[in-house]
Amino acid sequence: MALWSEERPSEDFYRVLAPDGTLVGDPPDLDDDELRELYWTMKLTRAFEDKALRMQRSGEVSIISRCRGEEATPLGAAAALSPGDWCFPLYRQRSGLVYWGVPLDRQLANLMGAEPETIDDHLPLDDATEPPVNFSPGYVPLGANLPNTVGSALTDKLNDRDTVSLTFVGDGSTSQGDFHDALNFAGVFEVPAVFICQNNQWAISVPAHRQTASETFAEKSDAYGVPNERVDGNDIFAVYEKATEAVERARNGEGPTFVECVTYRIVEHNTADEPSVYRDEEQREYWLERDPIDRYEAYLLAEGVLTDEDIDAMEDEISEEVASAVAAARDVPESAPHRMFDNHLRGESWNESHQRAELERELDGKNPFVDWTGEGFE
Amino acid sequence: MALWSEERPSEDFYRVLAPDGTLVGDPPDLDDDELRELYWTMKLTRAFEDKALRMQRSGEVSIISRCRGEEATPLGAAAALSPGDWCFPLYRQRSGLVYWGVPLDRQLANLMGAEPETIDDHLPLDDATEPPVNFSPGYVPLGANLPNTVGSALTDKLNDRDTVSLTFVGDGSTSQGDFHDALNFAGVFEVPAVFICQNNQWAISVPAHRQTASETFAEKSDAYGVPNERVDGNDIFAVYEKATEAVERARNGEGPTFVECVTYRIVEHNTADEPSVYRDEEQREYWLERDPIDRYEAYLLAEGVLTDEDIDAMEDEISEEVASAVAAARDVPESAPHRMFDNHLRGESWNESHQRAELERELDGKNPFVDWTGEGFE
Amino acid sequence: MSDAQVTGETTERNLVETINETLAAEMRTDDTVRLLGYDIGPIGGVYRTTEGLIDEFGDERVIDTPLSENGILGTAVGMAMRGERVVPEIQFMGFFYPAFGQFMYTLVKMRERSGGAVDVPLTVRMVCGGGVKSSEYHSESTESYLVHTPGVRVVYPSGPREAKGLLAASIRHDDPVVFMEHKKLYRTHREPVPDEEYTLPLDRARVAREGEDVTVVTWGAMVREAEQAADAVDADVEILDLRTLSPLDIETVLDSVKKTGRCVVFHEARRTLGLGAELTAVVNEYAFDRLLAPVQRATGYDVHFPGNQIEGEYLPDAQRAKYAIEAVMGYEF
Amino acid sequence: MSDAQVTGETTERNLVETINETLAAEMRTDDTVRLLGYDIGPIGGVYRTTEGLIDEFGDERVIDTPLSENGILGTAVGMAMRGERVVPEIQFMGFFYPAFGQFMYTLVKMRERSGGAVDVPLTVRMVCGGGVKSSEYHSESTESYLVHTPGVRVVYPSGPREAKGLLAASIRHDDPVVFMEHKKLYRTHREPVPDEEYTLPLDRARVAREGEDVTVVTWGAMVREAEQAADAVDADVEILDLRTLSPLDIETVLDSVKKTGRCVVFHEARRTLGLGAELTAVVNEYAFDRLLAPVQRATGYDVHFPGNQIEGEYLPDAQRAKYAIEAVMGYEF
Ligand SMILES: Cc1ncc(C[n+]2csc(CCOP(=O)(O)OP(=O)(O)O)c2C)c(N)n1
Ligand SMILES: Cc1ncc(C[n+]2csc(CCOP(=O)(O)OP(=O)(O)O)c2C)c(N)n1
Ligand SMILES: [Mg+2]
Ligand SMILES: [Mg+2]
Repeated sequence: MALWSEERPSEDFYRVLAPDGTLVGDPPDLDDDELRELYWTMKLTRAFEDKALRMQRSGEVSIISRCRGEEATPLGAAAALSPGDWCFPLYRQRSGLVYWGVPLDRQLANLMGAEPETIDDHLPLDDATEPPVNFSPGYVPLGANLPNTVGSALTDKLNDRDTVSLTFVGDGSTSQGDFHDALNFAGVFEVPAVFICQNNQWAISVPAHRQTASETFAEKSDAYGVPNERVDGNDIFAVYEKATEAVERARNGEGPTFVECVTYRIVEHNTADEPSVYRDEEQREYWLERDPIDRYEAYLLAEGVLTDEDIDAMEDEISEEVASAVAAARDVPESAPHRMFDNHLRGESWNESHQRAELERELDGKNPFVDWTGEGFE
Repeated sequence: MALWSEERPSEDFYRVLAPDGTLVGDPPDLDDDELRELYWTMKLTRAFEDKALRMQRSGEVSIISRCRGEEATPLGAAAALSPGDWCFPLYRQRSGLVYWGVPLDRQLANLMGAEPETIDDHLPLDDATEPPVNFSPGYVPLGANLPNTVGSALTDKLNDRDTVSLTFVGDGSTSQGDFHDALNFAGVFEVPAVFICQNNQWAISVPAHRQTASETFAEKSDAYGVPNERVDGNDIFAVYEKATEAVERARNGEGPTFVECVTYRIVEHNTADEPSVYRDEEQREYWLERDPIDRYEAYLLAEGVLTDEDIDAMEDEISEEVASAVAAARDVPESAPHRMFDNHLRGESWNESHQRAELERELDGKNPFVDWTGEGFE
Repeated sequence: MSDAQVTGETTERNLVETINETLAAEMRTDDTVRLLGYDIGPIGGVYRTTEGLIDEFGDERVIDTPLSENGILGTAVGMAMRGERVVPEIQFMGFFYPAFGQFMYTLVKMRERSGGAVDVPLTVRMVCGGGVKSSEYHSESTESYLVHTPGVRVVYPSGPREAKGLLAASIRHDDPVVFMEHKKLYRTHREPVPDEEYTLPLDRARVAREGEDVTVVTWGAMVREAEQAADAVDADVEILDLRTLSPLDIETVLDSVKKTGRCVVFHEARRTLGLGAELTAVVNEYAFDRLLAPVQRATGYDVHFPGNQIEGEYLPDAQRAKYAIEAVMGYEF
Repeated sequence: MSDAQVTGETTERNLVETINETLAAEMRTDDTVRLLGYDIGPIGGVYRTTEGLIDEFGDERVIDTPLSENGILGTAVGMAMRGERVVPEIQFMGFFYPAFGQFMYTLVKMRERSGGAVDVPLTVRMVCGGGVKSSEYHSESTESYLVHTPGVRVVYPSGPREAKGLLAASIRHDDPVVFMEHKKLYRTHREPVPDEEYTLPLDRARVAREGEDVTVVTWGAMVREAEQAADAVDADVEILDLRTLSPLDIETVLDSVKKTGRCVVFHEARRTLGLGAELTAVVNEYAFDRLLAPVQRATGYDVHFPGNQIEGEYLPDAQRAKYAIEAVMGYEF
């Protein structure tokens, strides 16, 4: 059976924390609480996604893509933002969402296939739960988020606001035309945007060396006059630092930055995928040794920011937090069928109200095709 | 009234023939006949397009985009090809078509709005008139030619043929997603393709510095691992030489090349355009001094390859050739309306034959809407 | 104005002038209105619809972009998500297709997939239609691709007077709108346009002419052709100018057809899955027993838009409308 | 085979196996058949339709590409222009839209604008359809965008047996074809598929069941739902499996409706400008005086494909078809 060969990307990139947790550069200026929060966020994200995976296996969740082993990239990037900024995530950036408090129960209800209106009804956001950073809905069509992010950033620039817009792109998605449009517009209009390339080296079954003949993803942004950085994406400090610099540049009116974060998709693309079919799973070993949580934990333990007891306590808290999110999400009732009509156009057109009535009749066991005059059903 | 500022591109590019016609590098290895043919082609192209412009003014041609002042770029590029190669032109590469003998009368009939089937009927290609290089139909939707060229080149590669596919892209059209797709696929599959960027610095009214923040267009191909060159696009020798190198690389299995040719659109975008509305037409002076024909003529005269008498004689011949093309194109009858149905799908569907019959009835002054049974009109 | 109720002064205007002045007026009253597109700045649009606007509003309100339709729509959606009332321009409908990704994924879908949390209050101006001896790509009428798509209003004025009220309403509306401008209408026709500002509803057809015998449903440049046909035919024709193609004003269509018992749909687009198909289906479904004849479709043919020598034979006109009207008038069971 | 005439051995097959084996068979007999797409090589397709093909034919025949639908179609068209019978895959119809530029400008138009000089003999495999609890983008049926477009055949098998003959015919045909594969059919249904090779016509509907009272026009995954409805309803139902959506086999549709006098169109796509609109219009135009009831459309609703909790209520099924059949059977003037 054919397997893809892998080409290991150059590790000639910005790194602060070596895979064994020792410092090879200057750590960012974060206090112990902040350091612990980053750790907590990665652990919580992993626990949450593992739970969602199990719920998928048991049929409660239809599909999930985990960011396991990649948690440092979206987290370090999102943590560089400030309240009021904008973030445009895809589906593999959960640690970033978790950091800013996008409620886990709402996330899980979404994974369970609930309509957004149903989630809003049963798990409404309020002043306490509304995340301080603005998150767009997650994007599934690859690349579509990128030009929207540019538009968001351009809006702030034109209105003389110092808000920053940050978004993500997978290695595979750099091949989309939207990537080209977004980077090009960003360069021309010098918008306050930050693009994080989460290069996990696989797009489902297609390896990065089949996506592009360029040596790195980072250098792609040269083509648009957009400066770039390339960092160890499994090193929370490296990601955080370069993302922070990029965010600051944007906030200071110095335009966009593109940051390639080199990581690895150590797990399945999503729960419908089985990677051993197309790649040599022994490669995982190499990357498991570079796990972002492990190395960070080693560092925090060595520095005395955390103790083993702290970790045990955290794990208990995390279990509880996940369990309560699961309980809350399970409490969300199945979405009502008529939700499918919601939030298309304002007002109710003839067509919409007629089709709503048809659906209602059908659900009532009545024939929906007997309005012969267009005047409605009696 | 707002006018665009212009940013003159760096002239730090490959040049052989200075604007005054003196050599600043090594001329290509071409004999006198070949040198004269290049000259002839540029002159003929210019005369032909000027005639078409006049025919547009008098209503015979609906619209034309001239390559005046840019003739050296498509010509130098196309001349680098060999019989059997493939060329995918747009609408501003006429000198390349003229070089390979794409018949002027057919080109003009096309500008006069004739359907391709009508042209084939009345000015058929035969063994004598079929150009030795394969030309695709000209592309109007910007960028669409680029991925098709990659597919063409990939086909040759997969079939172990040493055919080369060459295409063009305007400065403006590099902003299309198709550009990204094509360069990316070309790099990944290392196809035998040559991309000529005809950077005439304007896309209708939009200047090149509004298309991209990269310093040059050439460097864009780095993002795809595709090597590039940047040349004086008004210097027939420079274009020819770098295009020839690129074609040879492709033919030798060394993959694609991207060549930026820096030129200037000294005239209107097309006959519906008036550039003085949006740009300072005094800039033209600078570029008129860099005209590709003038400098080449100066060189040929100085080298004794041409005399003034030769030029006079050529101009007479050119007038005649244009006149006879005009006459032949005018002899092509108006296209028959039913041509609009030709060459969609093979066979004739119910719908197509019914609509053909409707049109025929309408043209006969009969009501086309009285077939109430679908069994046809009696 | 709810249709013919605007009073006061009027000025003769063509469509280009009307679009230009309406854009200017909206930009004066609302700072979040920004125009985005290529060739809209110093050149003032290839049809001069944005002429002078960059002088008045500057290049942060009238923004020339790189040459990418998808980039324009994608950026515009991002701006709209942040509350700007962006008015992106698609220079020709035939060049809209590279932007179909952004159109489908964000423009028409953002509000629905965000459960109503994120609005996209933009208005895409799209130049369409044939009959001016342009090239095939510059002449298309492919509104079906838009109308089959939920989540976007499709507005199509038949002349300057309608355009003024519909464009103002579109820009002020919080739903995304595609606003179609038929290039043949740009300069060929002048009519009195009320000077005062007004909006028109974005979901109501206009009864352009009342009649008892047959309903002609049409829009855009075909409305005036329908009027000529109505003048020339021996029948009392009711003409509906749809104005908004999505959502359809089915009520007005059904009311009219139930009254007349006969219907012709008359449009420039290709026939197969042109909007005539939907209108025929709706009439069939809800007014079947009132129909005295089959609905007929006088349309373009199912071909790629032809070269300019024969576009006249492709395009529907008053004569083709007249044939269809005569056909349904002459039909006997 | 012209329909039911293939004899000889058969083997039970599902749709995935049939597609896989038919691709392999065509690749064995014609070296110019190459597959292009992402996730078609070592992984063998996300639905395993290309499983094993890279092992047999190598990576110059089964070509994994960068992740761009527009790049795939654009490259495939260039290959087809040079005579290769390329079979590009679009992993999900909901991700086809970024490729709409290449689709419109080159795939469907190259032959026409070259006056017949340049052919594009490719077959785009497009995975479509809902009902497997996937996400909204993975469940769309938007064939209307294809069918409104001239210059391309749209083929849509209802099961393995049809798929084998239609796919072979599509690949061998010199017109560009979009070949739609409904993912719900991939594994849910097995049926005997003839072992010998055969092709089916690319412009003829199949009479899936004969009946006298009412014609149900349908295709794809809805054919089997229609059969269940026919079994459950108190009427003699004729079922037409369209098989090719463009060009439409209007003759077969009209013959059937003229015989039965009643018609239901039954499809998964949204209603407005779904193919039901066109079929209703055609029946109205050419069989009006034979109709005993209005044509009814049992379809999806005019919304974006909903989340998977409620897709079951969106999607038409045997019950919805049955209602429509009962409605037209019960109609009285
Ligand atoms: C336009 C589009 N095409 C195809 C898909 C199907 N798809 C979903 S994820 C994926 C791979 C994405 O790879 P990459 O960009 O590297 O992101 P990753 O999943 O590795 O984070 C594909 C092909 C899609 N969602 N959108
Ligand atoms: C997809 C697409 N969008 C828009 C147009 C309209 N258009 C025709 S030429 C042109 C400018 C092209 O500029 P450039 O690529 O620099 O080529 P040039 O005309 O300067 O040779 C535009 C916008 C088109 N033909 N295709
Ligand atoms: Mg990836
Ligand atoms: Mg240009």
